[in-house]
Amino acid sequence: MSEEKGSLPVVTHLPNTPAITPELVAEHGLKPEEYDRFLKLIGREPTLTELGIVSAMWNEHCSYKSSKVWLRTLPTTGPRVIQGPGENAGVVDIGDGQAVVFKMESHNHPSYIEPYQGAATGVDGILRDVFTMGARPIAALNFLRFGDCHNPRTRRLLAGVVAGIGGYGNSFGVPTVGGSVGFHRRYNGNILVNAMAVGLARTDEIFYAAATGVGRAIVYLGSKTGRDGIHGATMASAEFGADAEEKRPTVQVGDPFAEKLLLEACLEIMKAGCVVAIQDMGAAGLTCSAVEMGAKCDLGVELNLDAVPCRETGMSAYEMMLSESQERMLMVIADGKEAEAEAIFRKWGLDFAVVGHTTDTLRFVVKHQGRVEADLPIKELGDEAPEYHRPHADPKPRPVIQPADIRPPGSVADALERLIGSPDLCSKRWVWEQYDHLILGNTVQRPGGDAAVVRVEDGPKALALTTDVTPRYCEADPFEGGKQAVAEAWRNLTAVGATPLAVTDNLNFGNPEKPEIMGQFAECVKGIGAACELLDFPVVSGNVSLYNETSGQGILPTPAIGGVGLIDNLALAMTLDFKAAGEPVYVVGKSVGWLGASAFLATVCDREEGAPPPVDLLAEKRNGNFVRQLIHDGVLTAAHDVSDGGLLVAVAEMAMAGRLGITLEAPPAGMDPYAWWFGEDQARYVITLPSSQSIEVLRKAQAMGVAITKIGKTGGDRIVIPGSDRAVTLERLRDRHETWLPIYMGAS
Amino acid sequence: MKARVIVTLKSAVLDPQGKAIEGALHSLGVGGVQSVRQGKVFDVELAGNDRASAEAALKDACDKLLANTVIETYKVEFAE
Amino acid sequence: MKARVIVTLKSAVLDPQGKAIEGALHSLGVGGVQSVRQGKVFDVELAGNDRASAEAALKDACDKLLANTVIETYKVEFAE
Amino acid sequence: MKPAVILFPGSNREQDAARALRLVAGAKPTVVWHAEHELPAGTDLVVLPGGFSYGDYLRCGAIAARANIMDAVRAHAARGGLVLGIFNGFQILCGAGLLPGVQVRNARLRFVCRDVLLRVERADTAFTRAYRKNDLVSVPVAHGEGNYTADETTIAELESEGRVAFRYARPDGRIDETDGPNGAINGIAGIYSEKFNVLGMMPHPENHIESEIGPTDGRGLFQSLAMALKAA
Ligand SMILES: Nc1ncnc2c1ncn2[C@@H]1O[C@H](COP(=O)(O)OP(=O)(O)O)[C@@H](O)[C@H]1O
Ligand SMILES: [Mg+2]
Repeated sequence: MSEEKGSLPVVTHLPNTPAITPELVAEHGLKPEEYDRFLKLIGREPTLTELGIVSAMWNEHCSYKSSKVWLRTLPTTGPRVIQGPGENAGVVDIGDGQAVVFKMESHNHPSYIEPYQGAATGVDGILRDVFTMGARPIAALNFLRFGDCHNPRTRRLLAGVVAGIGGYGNSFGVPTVGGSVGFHRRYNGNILVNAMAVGLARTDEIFYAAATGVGRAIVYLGSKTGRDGIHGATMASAEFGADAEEKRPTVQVGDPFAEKLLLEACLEIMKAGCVVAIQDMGAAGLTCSAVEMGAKCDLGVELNLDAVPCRETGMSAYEMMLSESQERMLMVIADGKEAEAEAIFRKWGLDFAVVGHTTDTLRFVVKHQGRVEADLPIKELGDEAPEYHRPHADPKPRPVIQPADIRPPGSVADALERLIGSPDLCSKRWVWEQYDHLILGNTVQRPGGDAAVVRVEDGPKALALTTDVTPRYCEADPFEGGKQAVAEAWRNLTAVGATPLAVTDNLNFGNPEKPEIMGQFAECVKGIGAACELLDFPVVSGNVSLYNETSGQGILPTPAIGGVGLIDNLALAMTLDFKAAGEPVYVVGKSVGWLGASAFLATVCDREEGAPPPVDLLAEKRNGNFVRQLIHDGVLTAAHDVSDGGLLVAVAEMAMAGRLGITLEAPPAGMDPYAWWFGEDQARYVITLPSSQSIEVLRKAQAMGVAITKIGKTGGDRIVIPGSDRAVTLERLRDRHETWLPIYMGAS
Repeated sequence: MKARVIVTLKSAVLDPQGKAIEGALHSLGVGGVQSVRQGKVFDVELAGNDRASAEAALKDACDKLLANTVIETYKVEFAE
Repeated sequence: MKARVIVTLKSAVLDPQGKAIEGALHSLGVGGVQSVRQGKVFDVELAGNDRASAEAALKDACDKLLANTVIETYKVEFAE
Repeated sequence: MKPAVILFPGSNREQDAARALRLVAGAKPTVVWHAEHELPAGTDLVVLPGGFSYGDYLRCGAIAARANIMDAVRAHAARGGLVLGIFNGFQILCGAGLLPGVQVRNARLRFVCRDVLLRVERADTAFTRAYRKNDLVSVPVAHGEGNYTADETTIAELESEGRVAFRYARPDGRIDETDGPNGAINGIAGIYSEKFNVLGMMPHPENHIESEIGPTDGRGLFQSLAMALKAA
């Protein structure tokens, strides 16, 4: 994979007890060939601490060894991109000297073992990634998937995860403004907890991990180090077996109070000009952060562990290097600024200790109690990490399902009620009411709409934020599913009037050592890349979570997409609720009535089959630009994208939100009513406008080659469906929509 | 029958509560406090008076609900 | 010296957490539980080994901070 | 008007409160660190903002209630100075003995963030003169421990002295005792001190002040303060 390095300085004598056995190597999650590679690199048997260090650096979580080849294919640049993947978070210019900083990260495995703390520390880590860059967090989102709702564990996991996300974010003081919750039996043994954080910074005050200057002090900041999460990073990359219980003591406890202090202290010392480089201690704590700091800019690092603030006694070098205690940072302080920086940290009641310095040796040296515990080539630890082009099997295409193949069990009205009250499509109010979504006073659109809208400082700019993916589609056709996830995020941003800027992703998959899983991964990434490319929607940060598998059963392929868009003037943002009676309602975009892999097919017909709707990216772009322009021209009164459940569900959501009904028109001639009402054709929006605007809007659509069809007129207190046995009152619909989750959770 | 269940964090687990309280006691000038760890107590009233079966029920309760055995340990005591 | 402070709600004060736990234990099928009340425990490490002055310090800690005497009572215990 | 907003470690709605004072009352609030012993000279309003001081780790507000600055706040209140405690600020005021009673876990044991309706119980105080008695105002709550309670004598005293400031109400104005956000006794959302110069409340008027963000019913409270302090 790479050429031999000829002239590395080799340290020949480091005392190593215990001796490194093949068992010990295996326990550290290193394959024999990976260990051999390491041996060759250092030219001698490693110490236990060194083995721990390399296992942390080379595991899937830190090294991206299975995914790197594919991630490299994603588009990551654009005129507004200040920092793409590779730093703690992506940075995008939003004008006026301001930048939005964001990233998404998974805490799937820890959350399954201990839902409250697992989710809380997930939020904890992602917030720290964002403020490490110099940004103040202004919003958080999450993407959650749980097992079948009949699975006995699901309720407890959901309750714990939601309480943990809220418990951390509410106390830290960031509004949690959006997310996604879904259920499927394929997540029974592996839930997904992906957390996203969004921050705001000045474009000329962004901070990076790369250290500069030889002989500068490396400072440890924040909470003390304990034995938390040792092997945490290894756990995140190992398939669950029956021994999951054994791994329990590695769970970490989050301390939102300490994190809040750390935020304020970090921003204060950044303002004071004390910081040369900064890196948070996340997975594999001190090891990863110190190595990255040096390796990024060709410096060596020497650490003196005697100075590390510890909360437990007798911690070994091995334990300190691998501890994942939270709320910690590593910094290189500007010359002559140590005292000022220390005073700020002490004021906030946080630990501050000089634990090492930069060197010109390109070695990563760790000393403890007068002994050298590790002496490794720093760049090779990162750069020479194994990289795999794992075998991947092409996914088998699924047949296209025709409406004639489907025999729905009830009427259109029945199906609507079923869908709107189903676990996946019901209101998630029970969840987001446990999150403080209003703190900071800038939440313009709260959870419940297409995308959250958060004002930037005192306005008039605002950011639109969403998380999306439709795992059923990815399972049925990973390439189209990957495209669709991006397209849906783009569409949700567009529907509130935002110009989509960039995405962060969280690629959740099963065991990459299986060719069919690797095939799903590769195809999803290709689909994401194709969509991001065409929609000018670059990927600026992200995370990969593999081995989401239990007893050989993998999760649905779930590449969650976090989308961020910009609204120049929030007076022009759009909402989805019907506003006034008597307004015409249109669907923008072409409908063929695609029922394969639809929510209707799964929920109403109990069939998870068929090819998913193809995504025509050109149509997506055309239709979205058309709708966004209408919003900016002030022509529309409501807009909503069409996704899960199709047209009728979209219309019902608009009617419920506006407490205003609709009388629908009959489906176009020759169209099957179920296909028309529940088909999930992509690139579509439902819009309303004052009838005086109709002619002009239709003319514009024609000029731009955008399909547009009138589907009804607002008014009344129910949804009147032509040819159906009955109308559906909004009251009944709302009751269905709002009560499933509270009842499921046993809440009064 | 009355029983008391005491649930405490395993010693290696971070106790943010205890840490904050420790700091507060110091700044209030309460003398001699070196460390504080916080836990929970449950005072439980049980039917019957068979100690053994009560103990079994409480163990069950701890494992299922009262303690988070991932990070906590528990102890069951009976009032004399 | 090690001491344990136990803070419990006064019996007249409503304990929604205890009630919820009671309900949850019933629905988990844990047998024989009639009532549950939840409290807090603080395990405190103290300097020196003069029991009397330690006790005084802890009483002070409780009155000043650890217990809200409007709704809670406390008890100090020493490990043997 | 010369407000001081107290900053405790773990406060997190101090900027929200400062913004409301700025935008609605036209004031320039000073942010005061909890470890200080004095309020800035001339301070005529002390605001204890929302948040999770010290993580709310022992009991909400308990540790912050013992901060240095609280002696100065107590002295200010004793002189008849105005004190407003919102959410964690209310909890701190109770913990410090400036207001009676205590907030315990919400009856449903979950954190709750949503808009609620408050009934304004009297409109003749420094905090509410811009409202009318029995107005229903929409403001959000966002808390996990807002279930206000006190012993019977205290509650009777609060009621007989007219010291309940706001109650959780239904759209028809009736008091929401069972369906309120947290289960507080008599639907109590906020209370006054004996001299009506200290107000503690759980909901967040400071988050409902700008029409571009949402409802603006919270403005009345800050307008009232501006009126009261101009008149003084
Ligand atoms: N876990 C969650 N946290 C916060 N908000 C959520 C969560 N789950 C769903 N929501 C909100 O509920 C609304 C509907 O979600 P969803 O159906 O996934 O929207 P869409 O189909 O438009 O992507 C969105 O506003 C979303 O932000
Ligand atoms: Mg949407």
